Amino acid sequence: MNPTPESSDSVLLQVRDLKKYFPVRGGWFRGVQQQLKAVDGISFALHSGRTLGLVGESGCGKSTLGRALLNLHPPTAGDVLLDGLPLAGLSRQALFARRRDMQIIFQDPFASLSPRRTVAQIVREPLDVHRLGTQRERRRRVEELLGVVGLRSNALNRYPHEFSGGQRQRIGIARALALKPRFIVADEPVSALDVSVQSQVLNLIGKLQAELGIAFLFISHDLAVIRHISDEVAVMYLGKFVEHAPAEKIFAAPKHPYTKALLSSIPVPDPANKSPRMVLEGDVPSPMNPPAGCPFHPRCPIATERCRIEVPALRESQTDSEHVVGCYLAT
Amino acid sequence: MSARADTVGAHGDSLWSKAFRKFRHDRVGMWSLAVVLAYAIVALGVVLGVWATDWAEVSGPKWSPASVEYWFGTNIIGQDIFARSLYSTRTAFEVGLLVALGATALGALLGAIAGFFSGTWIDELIIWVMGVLDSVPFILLVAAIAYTLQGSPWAMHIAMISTFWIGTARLIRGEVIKLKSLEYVEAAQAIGVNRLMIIFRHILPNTFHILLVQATLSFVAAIKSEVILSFLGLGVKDGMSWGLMISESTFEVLAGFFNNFLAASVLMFGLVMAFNMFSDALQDALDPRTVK
Amino acid sequence: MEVLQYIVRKLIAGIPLVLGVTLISFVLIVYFGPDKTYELLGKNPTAEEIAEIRSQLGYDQPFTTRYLDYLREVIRLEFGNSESTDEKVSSILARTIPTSLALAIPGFILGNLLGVMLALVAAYFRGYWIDKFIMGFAAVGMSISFLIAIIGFQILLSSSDGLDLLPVRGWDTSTPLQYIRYVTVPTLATVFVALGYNTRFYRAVIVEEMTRDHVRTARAFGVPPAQLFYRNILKNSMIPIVTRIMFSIPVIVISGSLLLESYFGIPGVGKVTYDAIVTGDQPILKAVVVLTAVLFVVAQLLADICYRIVDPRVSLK
Amino acid sequence: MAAGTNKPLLSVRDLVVEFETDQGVLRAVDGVSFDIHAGETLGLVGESGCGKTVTGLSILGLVPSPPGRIVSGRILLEGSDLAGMDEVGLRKIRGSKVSMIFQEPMTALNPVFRIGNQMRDVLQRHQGLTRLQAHSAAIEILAKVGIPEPAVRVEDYPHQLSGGMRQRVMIAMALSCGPKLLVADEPTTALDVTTQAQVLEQIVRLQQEFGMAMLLVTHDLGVVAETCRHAVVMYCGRIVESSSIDELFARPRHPYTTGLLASIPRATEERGDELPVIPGMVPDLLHLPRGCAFADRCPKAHERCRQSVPHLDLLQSTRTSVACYEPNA
Repeated sequence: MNPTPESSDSVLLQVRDLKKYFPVRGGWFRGVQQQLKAVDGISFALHSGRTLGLVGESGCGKSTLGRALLNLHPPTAGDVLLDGLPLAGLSRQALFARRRDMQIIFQDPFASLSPRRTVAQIVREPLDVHRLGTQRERRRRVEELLGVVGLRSNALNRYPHEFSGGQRQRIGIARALALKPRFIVADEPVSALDVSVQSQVLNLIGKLQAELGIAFLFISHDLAVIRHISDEVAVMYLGKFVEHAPAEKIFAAPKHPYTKALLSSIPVPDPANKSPRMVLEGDVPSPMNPPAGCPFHPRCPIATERCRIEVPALRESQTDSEHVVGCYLAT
Repeated sequence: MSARADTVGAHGDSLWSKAFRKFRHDRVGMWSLAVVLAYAIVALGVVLGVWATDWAEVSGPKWSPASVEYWFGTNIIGQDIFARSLYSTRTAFEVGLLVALGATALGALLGAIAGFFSGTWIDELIIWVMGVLDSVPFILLVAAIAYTLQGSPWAMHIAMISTFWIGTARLIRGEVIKLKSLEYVEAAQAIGVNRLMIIFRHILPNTFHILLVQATLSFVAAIKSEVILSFLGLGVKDGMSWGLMISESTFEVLAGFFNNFLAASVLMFGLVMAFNMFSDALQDALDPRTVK
Repeated sequence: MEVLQYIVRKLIAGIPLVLGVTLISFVLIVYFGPDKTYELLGKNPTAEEIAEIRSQLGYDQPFTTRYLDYLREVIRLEFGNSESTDEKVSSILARTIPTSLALAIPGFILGNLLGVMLALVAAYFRGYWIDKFIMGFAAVGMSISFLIAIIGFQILLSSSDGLDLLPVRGWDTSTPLQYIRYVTVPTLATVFVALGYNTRFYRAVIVEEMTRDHVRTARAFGVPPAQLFYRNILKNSMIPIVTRIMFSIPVIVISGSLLLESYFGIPGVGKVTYDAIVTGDQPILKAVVVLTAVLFVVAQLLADICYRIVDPRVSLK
Repeated sequence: MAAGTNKPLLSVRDLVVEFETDQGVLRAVDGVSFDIHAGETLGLVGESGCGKTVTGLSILGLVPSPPGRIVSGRILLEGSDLAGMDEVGLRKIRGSKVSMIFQEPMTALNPVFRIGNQMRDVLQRHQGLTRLQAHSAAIEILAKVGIPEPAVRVEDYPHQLSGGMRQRVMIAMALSCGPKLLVADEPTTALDVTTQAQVLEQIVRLQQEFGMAMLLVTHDLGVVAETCRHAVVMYCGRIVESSSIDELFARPRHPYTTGLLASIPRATEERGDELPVIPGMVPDLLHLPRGCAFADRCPKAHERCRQSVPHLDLLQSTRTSVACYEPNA
């Protein structure tokens, strides 16, 4: 059921049937509430030091999933186990201690750093909050961290607005690394950056993973970026995984029709490439009001009667046990 | 942005110092600040007893015109209008500062709490209190508080604070709701910073620019309200104020004596106008959209 | 039908507000308010007489009982008679509200209309001298106290030191001409002061709207300036404008007129309220406070309905 | 530039656009020149802040002013200079001869009017149609851009449509008066991948059907590769390279273009270890270096590059122009 070949003892993060619903209130004095099912029953396991690339279009719930894993949005149901220990039901202190193991990097390099604090204060804060080391050790650690992410130490007493987007992203990464986490959620960390800067930050993340053995959940809407950075890839549509497989397999032989469409939709920076394109009809339905049956069926070119009624469960592909797909018609 | 970080010195350029530099280049802002400071010195002199100590003495003839001895003339019972104007400056600063500080502090606190707990009963409660206080006519509230405090001279201040905080609280509430969904607050949560620290270290400091401007606006509003309340007999109880001078003058102007009216209204206009312009310049200098 | 349902729901939602206002007014005006015992007693009352009067007035009851009694009166709209004139409070209000409206409406309309117009001009020429001139004028208006404006216009138009054209004080609506003679000075003072704040507010709203993407789109399709201002800018700034106008209604009916009416001796609600404050006339104060709260709820309702009219994105749900 | 001896439809010459800022005058576009022939698509590529959007806005006189203004240069549309034209003249051209579509479909339409109303307005103004004629013309063009049930949708307000649908409405509006040139500023950047594919395909199809020219402003080299025949690369307000698409991707001549192409991760490639990068970052437009703006990041830069700005010259025996003293072979 899991697309990773290693034995299960190196499993760092185990997610079981995770759900995150947001109540949508009608207004004052109106008890009738609708549920927005942002994350609707997701299971996977992530091994130490590996990167799971998570792709999907806007509103598919990929950012919510990342935040639910870290308990920033407490999950509605399901389990998240870190080292086999569940995060749900932990006391405040216990959860606080577990935060050292898991951190997050954000998309917006402008919103992710407090504008009135210096770089040193920002990067130091995790050390201060968790009371790690003496004052001197903390200061040394901050300098070391800036070096790791490729910033000069004269950045210490500067403010975020004095840096470019790419540099700010590095500061955010340094803050996430301060506690030596073993798992990092990277939520679209390069989407707001220009192409030439994007590659610098991608290389930095790749380097950190190789050298520090951190496991990543790398969220992006950009398939090319995902392919570059990921060991395995999960495709999300309306709160559910529709396909999950090792990266090379999903790119070489996608099985779900949505993955196929997604892959063929990317504009390729190569004028010689004239492969035919599979263009989907219509738009992603609103997660407030998802279609019955397979969530993808209204846009699916091969949907059958059964797809309109039943929700397909994720299952191993007939040809490959590492390749999981949620479609009746996939082989 | 961009390469600038490599060209400046080792010490960073905070948003405050940027705003300060920008303000210094604002001519109108600097002039209005100078005027406000001049008024403040006058007020301080009164407090320290340097001048206007004889504001209550009956020393001259009735309605004497401006002269070397009585710069602004005298009032109906022969008191020196100039001394009374100076003394009123002190009253204006006392009312303005107290109300501005009280209303801004209360507005910041309740606004931040409401915003941080938006969507919960705490927020609903604070919104309800704001709505209720907004719906009670201001002058009635002053009168009612005056009754309740049995004619205390602070009734006016308390009444002003208890209504002026609402505007600030609404603004801060909105700003906090915006800020708390920003990623740097989520980053603090991910680190494990507790809620109180998040409010006071990460959210409130980023609303200071709003609070500063709101404080100047409350100051002006307090001075202007004092005039009307004093005229209606609900304001300054003992001492002297521009409002009391103007209400004294309402009979005089119909008799053709304008000294009291002109002295109080021109002095008050000068301070309020300078403060309004100072407030504008401050807002420009602190605007996060222009300070990048 | 949907609209009706909406109105009912909104009015129900306004109940907590009215309750809160009654609570505050009860606490401040009645519970901690002036003690009427000795006014009603002769000289040298005995302890029994005092106790009897106090129990007649309900002063010996616990807080909640007294508040609930107060609330019952409010719900039944039984405000009783004025303590100073013994006239029924409802008939006092019925007599004085039209006067207050006649006094306030011209200034209210002119202040907002001129405010929007000046703001449009200033926003269109933003950065040029005409903008600076208008905004300078607004800053002056904002810096002058209402009372000073009133006295200033009175000196200018009504005194022998000025033009001496209009009556000094008082009120007469027997003929349109008389009405205009009496309403002019208060209106000028109101407009002068309100214009400062209104122009600034409306200009900020309009400038904000001018920077929106859809304005650029309209320009990219050759929309001429007049149409751009009407269709893209004014129509889209209606929500803040409507909010400001609607929520100033309760204020101008009661508080705004208080100073004008007591200064000029105009027999409106403001004057009645002021006299009630001075004499501690509780039935009138009670009625005025509740009336204002109800007006706020109604203003909120009207504003919401207006939002629906000016902006299709707002739904009445 | 392009084949044929006929005169270009649009010819931009030495365009300079400046913005007044608190810290001084910022030159956003510095001496940009290019031609577009009838029916041709030109890609204008570059990273944020390179001046590509400002160039696009200049064509229709839409540079926000103040603080911006066109300092010099000519924008010749069929011989008449748009840069020197007054508002009244420009208004006749906007939306009729030249149309523009923008990046943000969510905010680009007026939220308080029905889309039919907004489309009719354009048709009535430029084509002199009656209300009724304009209404049916609007429905017709909505059908053409692939909006299902156009007769129903025409009565919708913008907020009732999805992002992709709104962008189609924008395209429909832009095409409604049969423009000769469409300026498309990042038309698909704000859309999801699958929607982007739909809209892009639609634009290309309609462009051929209407026979109009297009200036496609984008940061996405993939989009350029799939839609344009010719592209211009901008860096810090200047054009650094102008070339046919095939040439540009096969043999980029400017070191910046080379670096840019190398640094894009590609979905068609295996998982790579390190992407080639362009070191450093884009310089501040307020403090540009004296010579070539790219010199500090360029592996081939030498003294001359830091002293003077290289001109955009046509390379011998090619149709590629490049602004570099050391172009790649």
